[in-house]
Amino acid sequence: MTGSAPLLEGAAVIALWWVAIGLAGLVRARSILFVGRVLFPLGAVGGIALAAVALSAILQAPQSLVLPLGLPDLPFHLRIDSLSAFFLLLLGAAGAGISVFAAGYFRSGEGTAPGLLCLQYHVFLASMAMVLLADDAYLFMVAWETMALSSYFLVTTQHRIPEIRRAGFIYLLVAHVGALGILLCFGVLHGGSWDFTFDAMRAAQLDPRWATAAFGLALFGFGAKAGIVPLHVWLPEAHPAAPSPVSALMSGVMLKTAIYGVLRVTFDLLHTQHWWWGGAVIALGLFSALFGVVFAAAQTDMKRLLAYSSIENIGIVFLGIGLTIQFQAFGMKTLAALTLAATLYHCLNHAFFKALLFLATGSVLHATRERSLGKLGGLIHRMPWVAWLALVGTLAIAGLPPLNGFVSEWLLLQSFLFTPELPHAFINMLVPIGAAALALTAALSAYVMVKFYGVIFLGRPRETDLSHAHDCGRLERLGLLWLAVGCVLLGLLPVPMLALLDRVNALMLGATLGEQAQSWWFLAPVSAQRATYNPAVFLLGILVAFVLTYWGVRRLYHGRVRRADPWDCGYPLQTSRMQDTAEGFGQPIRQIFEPFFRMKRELPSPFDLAPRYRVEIEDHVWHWLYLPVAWAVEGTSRLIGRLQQGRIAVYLLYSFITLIGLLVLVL
Amino acid sequence: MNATGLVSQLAEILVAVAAAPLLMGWVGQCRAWLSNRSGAGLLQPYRMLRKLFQKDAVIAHNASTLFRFVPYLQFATMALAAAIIPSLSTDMPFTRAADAIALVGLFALARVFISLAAMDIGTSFGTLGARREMLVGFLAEPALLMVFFTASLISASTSLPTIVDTLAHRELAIYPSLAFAAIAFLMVLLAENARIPIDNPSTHLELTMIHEAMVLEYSARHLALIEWSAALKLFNYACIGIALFLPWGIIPDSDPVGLLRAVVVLALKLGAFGFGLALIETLSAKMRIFRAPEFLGTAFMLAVLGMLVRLLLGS
Amino acid sequence: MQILPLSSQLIYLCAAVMLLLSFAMIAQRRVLTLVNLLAMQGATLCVSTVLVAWSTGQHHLYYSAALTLALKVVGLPWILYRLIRRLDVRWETETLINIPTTMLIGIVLVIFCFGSAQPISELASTINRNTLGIALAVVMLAFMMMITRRKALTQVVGFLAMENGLFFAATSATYGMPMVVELGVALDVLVAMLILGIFFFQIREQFDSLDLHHLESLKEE
Amino acid sequence: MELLVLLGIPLLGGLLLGLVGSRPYAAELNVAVSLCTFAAGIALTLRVIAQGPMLVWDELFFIDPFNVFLVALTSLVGFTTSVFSRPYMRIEQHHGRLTAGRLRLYHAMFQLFMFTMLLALLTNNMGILWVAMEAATLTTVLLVSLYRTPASLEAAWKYFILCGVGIAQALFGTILLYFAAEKILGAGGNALLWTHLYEVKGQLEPTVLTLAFIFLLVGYGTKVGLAPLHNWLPDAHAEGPTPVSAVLSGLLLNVALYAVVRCKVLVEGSVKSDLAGHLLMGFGLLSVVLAAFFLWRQKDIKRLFAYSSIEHMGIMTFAFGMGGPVANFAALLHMTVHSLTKSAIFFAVGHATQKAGTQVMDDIRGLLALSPTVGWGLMLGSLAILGMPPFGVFASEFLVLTTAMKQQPWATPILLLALGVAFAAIFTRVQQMVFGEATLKRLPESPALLPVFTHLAIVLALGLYIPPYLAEWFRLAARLIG
Repeated sequence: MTGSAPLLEGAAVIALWWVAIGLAGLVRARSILFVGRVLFPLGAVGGIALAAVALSAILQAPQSLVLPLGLPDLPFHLRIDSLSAFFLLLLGAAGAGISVFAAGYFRSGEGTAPGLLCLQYHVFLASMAMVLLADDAYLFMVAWETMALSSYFLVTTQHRIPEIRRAGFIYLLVAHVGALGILLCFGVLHGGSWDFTFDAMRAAQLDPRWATAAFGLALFGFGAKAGIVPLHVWLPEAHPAAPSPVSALMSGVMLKTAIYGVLRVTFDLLHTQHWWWGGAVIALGLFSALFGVVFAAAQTDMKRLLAYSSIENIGIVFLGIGLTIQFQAFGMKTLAALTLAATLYHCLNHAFFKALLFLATGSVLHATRERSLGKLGGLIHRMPWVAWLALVGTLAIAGLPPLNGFVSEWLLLQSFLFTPELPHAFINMLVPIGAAALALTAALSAYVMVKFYGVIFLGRPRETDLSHAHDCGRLERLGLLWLAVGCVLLGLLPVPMLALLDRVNALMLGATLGEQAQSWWFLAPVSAQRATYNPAVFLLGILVAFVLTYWGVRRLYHGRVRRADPWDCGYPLQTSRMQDTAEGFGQPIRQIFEPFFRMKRELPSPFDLAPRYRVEIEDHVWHWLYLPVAWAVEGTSRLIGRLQQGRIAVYLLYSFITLIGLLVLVL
Repeated sequence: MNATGLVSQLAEILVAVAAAPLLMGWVGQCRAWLSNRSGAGLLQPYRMLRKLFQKDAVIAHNASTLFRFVPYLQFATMALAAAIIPSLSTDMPFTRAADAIALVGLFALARVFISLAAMDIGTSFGTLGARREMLVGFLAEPALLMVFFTASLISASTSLPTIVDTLAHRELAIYPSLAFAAIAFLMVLLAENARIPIDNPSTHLELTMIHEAMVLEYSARHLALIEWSAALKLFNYACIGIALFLPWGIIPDSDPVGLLRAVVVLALKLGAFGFGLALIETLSAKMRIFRAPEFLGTAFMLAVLGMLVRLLLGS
Repeated sequence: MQILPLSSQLIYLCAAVMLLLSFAMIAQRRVLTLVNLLAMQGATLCVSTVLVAWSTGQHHLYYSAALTLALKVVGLPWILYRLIRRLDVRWETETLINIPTTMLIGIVLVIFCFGSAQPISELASTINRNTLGIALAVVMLAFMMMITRRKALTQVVGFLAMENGLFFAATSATYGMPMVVELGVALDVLVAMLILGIFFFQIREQFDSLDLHHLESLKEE
Repeated sequence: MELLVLLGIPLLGGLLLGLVGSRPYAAELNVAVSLCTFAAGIALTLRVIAQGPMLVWDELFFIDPFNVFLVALTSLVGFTTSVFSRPYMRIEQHHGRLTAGRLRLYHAMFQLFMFTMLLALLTNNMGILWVAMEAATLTTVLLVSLYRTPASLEAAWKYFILCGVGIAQALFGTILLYFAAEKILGAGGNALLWTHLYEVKGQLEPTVLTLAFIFLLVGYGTKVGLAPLHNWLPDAHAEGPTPVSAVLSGLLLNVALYAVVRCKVLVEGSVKSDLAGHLLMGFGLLSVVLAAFFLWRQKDIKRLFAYSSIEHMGIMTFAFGMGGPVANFAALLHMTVHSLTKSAIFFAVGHATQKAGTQVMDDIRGLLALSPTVGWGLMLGSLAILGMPPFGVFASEFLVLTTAMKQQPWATPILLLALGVAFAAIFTRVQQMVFGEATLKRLPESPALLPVFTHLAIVLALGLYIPPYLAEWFRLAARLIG
């Protein structure tokens, strides 16, 4: 090892620590007690340690190492700088909560043996850490694919179910194809210098066409992992298939490694950004965001719903990235800094609330063995912990103040308000529309989340056997609590967070938000004149008003309450099945956004004895893009298969013709 | 934040809280007159509130805590909104904590909570109402945001006092963009406050009602708070409209005399507004619920158009 | 052009004979005759080898010639005769391409081979320059024969004819390969022949015929 | 000296097993012989590493880093295969698919095959090389037809005829080579010695060498399994006993490719154009693409992996065709990891098929549930062969792709397409075999999975860390190939 890089070594050691824990899992692979109560908590400790290391690393200068491993001419290079440190922070903080939850979550007898699961899980964590630490193409690719592989095995934990196998296959296939794209991207980036270290790539001078090619490939490769439309198809398959902690990890953290990759390539490895890259990314982001949220509104499976909402949030993040590129391309550095800060902030927020919600669904799943919204309901009475903690996540993801989701959207909207200053015709006209779409997305996600929360936790249980659903265990509560608190704190303390993010800005864009960011406890990204926001005071205001109202009402009048049956409109035979279902709740959206969907409806006729209503939502992209490709391959292979038709004379003819052909060639 | 600022701040809230039912009453009265009825009088809302407060609350068996604290939250959020919107003076310390976007967020918060509360009981009505409310909301909210953006593009700020200062005191210019915004805002206002043509506050017809369907399970003090906060919401929206589109008369500082004058001005504006609202409600018919998206979509488009006009003409 | 020495004229004669024989083999459908032709070709090869040895005084070629005699004139034909008798395959069934066409293709092939061997012959220092083209032609014709025939046995005959062509190329064009190689090659051919012999019986007992169309089950479809 | 031992052991072992190969201890004997061969191979390797290239027995044998590394690889895979075949063949016998006599044939031929492989690698004489290759064909033909089923006979016949014809072309090429060489080196033994040819390659006649190379390429290319000359390969792999498939894929193809590369070196030296390189690249790409699409249609598990071998041979050929230190390095690395991984896969497949009693993939389900070791062996092996990091195959493919990106940008999309298709084709099948509900039965003998996991471990290690001396060694070899 060269040089002294304590933090970097620390991070690497934690990665090793995770691997070690995983291997330890194999020792007593069947003992759920050992794995769950000992190893996973240890993994959580590792996560917290990693977060601490990363936190201090953000504030320090980049450190780098060279390991004596890897290819002969290309040993493993490690590097930790503000960007990677920020994502490591994300990984550590969110990962810790998820690990704690997982400690209580995994039961034995669910597919893979606990020990093996533990190995895969921790290798997954470690590989994500290595992706963030890698400083050369080879290590990056190795870590990247290891990440895909371990997560694939985690997704297929219950591989006896065919759908899950299919989901896993699609996931790994898309991941692999994406990885090939990334590989090509690096192949372009090193620009002739036979050196695949990121340093060399930073040094390499690419002419615009190659730079664009590299950017496009990166967008393709990382987009496939991030689940940007139209490369998103694996996401709604894989997330429901995986065990909930894994879904949480994938959606909350793994998708962010793709974001990391895009940022790394765009702002670090490439020197110049072209404004129209930004335009393309914004378009992609907008489309993904709307697409995701609209589909989420139409889902009836709670984990699919969350998966689509992940697509939406990734879309928002890409929106931010695109905007950053544009500002950067036009040299409006401060605004670029603002936007990048908003983007990163949203990454962090999404990691927390999405993980929280996925874990909550996990608890619900364990308590009720039911994933389809249509059969849940009223769980707030049975499992108050999960319900109330999930409420925090719901509000956060719906982008409501004073929680964290609102802060990043607020910042993003603020930066959108500057787009009219872009020095390019059209752009400064078109981009503001993005603000409108963003607002629409945010509002829709509120709709989706009300549906999600209301149908699962509120109302009356739609199935009788929900009545003996139980609340989650102590460790699970701890995990949920950790993430919920994270959501609240991130919402209430944006100013220090922004100070951290400014370090990343300085590194990536060579610009900072300047004084206002750290001004004082009012969040005023640009100038106090322009806009200020202080969630803490805001929350205080609400609380004070709330308390005053409550106190006033109780003081002046009384608190008498009588319980009775709800009003039944004079129709006494109402059952809980008559509540509005998830389909019903999504119906208006389905109607408005008809063209988005590929719907199959089964409407009952008045004469049916057992009338049933079914609606299947499918995805045009799948039918317009993926199936044709599959058919093309199938057809080609059928054609080529004819070549080999068993007759030896024909085979001899092949070699004969080959020979003649070659002779002709050289004559 | 200085003491005077605090004064105007408190004045705002108190005026809003106190006068909101009055506005309701006034609108009702106007509607009565316009339909040749002799109305119930301006103070009717107050009477109703008092009566409701004195009753015993009746709550469904499976109502959760959420259901019970939502009315208070509603009231709190609306009161807080009143504290953000400059209706009398622009010298408001609290607005530093929350700008226009936060205001929209605040309304969204209220909406989400009342919808959740509506779903809590698990009658088909509650969920139906919640769904419709969210449907209205997800289109109205961005439209409102766009209206704010149009204004804040003019004043290069999202903090409401600054906007009002710019529009009211700095220069006197005609903003065509604001015209679009104004129409959009009016439509949003109608939708958000459950007025005709989107919703009819004075009906309990299952197929059409939105707001009423949600609060069906509430009674007594809870219902009172809901009603009151609904009134507050209308008041707030009216104030937003006033602040954005005819901000003259809102004072920059907070000396008591000025405040009094501002109160008078506000009262006049609100009176006009109330009459206009009643007029619209009388003249237009309630539209089918499925037409609501089109209505609001139009509003959204208008708002965006306003922003574009702003960008195009720079005015 | 000057008169070639007698030896090379004779060698050319042998070459011509070999080519003729391969055409004859293509035309021939009677298996027994095929084997005879093969043997005759081997004999011609042997003769030409001796001639080359004599004209150039390459003594190791005599061994090579002896080897050829033993293997190609006596050994393999004998094995084939026995096989034919044991398996009694007397007639080749209809070839894939009818014989006249095959002949025509063969002629085209010969021209092509000469053409492609031309540049080499240009710079051949040996007294018998153009034999390489003929050798190539023989190889190619044998190749084509293997393609067109349907019986396993005739295919093998084609294979051996190809070997003949190779040997001819080796001896006439280059005065023979190093001895060790020649031995190795000869050994391989012999072993191959034996293994084939075993194969024939196995194929017979499996499909009770040596017809190749039984051997078309392994394929992609 | 090691040389003598190295060549002697398998030869004698073959003869010995030819006598006693049917005895109960024959399998152990087979393992022992292979172990000795392996040891000798290692000794020779160390010697060469220490002392550099050496010529022995009036230049009849020539050992340089290039072939000695293949020698080491060959003897290693040979050894592990013998270890694997011990229980495998027992089970086959137990199932009554083999008689004692056949077992004897198998053991004898296995050793002789090893002998021919080593001979082909070590010899300095292009003629002997040819002889050895032919002999290898003959031995393996007998191995392929071991079961005497119609299918196996057909496969063996096709294998024999196609490779026989092909190899005949190679002989013609060799003759042409000699023809060209004897003008400079004079008639007699020297003119076929690779070392001498290498020295004078600059003076060899280009036109002749071009022709010669074409015949050699078609000839040895047939054995490498380059499309469209590959048709024998899937049949032979599918119908022969699994150990034979393992050595065919793991060794024979490598050695054939080795021959091609040796020839390419000479031709490149003489012909100033990079024709040879382009031909190799063309064949390589064609093989990769065709194989990838063939993979899509497979029902038989061994055919599947046979085609995957074709694909990987294509990749290596392409890399050798590109030439240059990096590409050659990558190709050599790929040779190593491919033969290790592929043989490992075939070991796992062997046990899987024995458990399932069929090679039809649709009838193989839930290996993981029945025998985790076999299941994971197959799964990991397939992932490795599909170029999933951190396995070594990825390392070489990484180098190949990036080099191609630099030197032949037009080729990369094709390669990527093929790789993607191959990935989808193989993985979807492997997944459904490994996962799901078990449909299989237990076996009398416990499978020998040590070889599988040793190979995979080595491959994994190579993906993460290539020891300096190995790297140095590869570099030397790569430089030799130029």
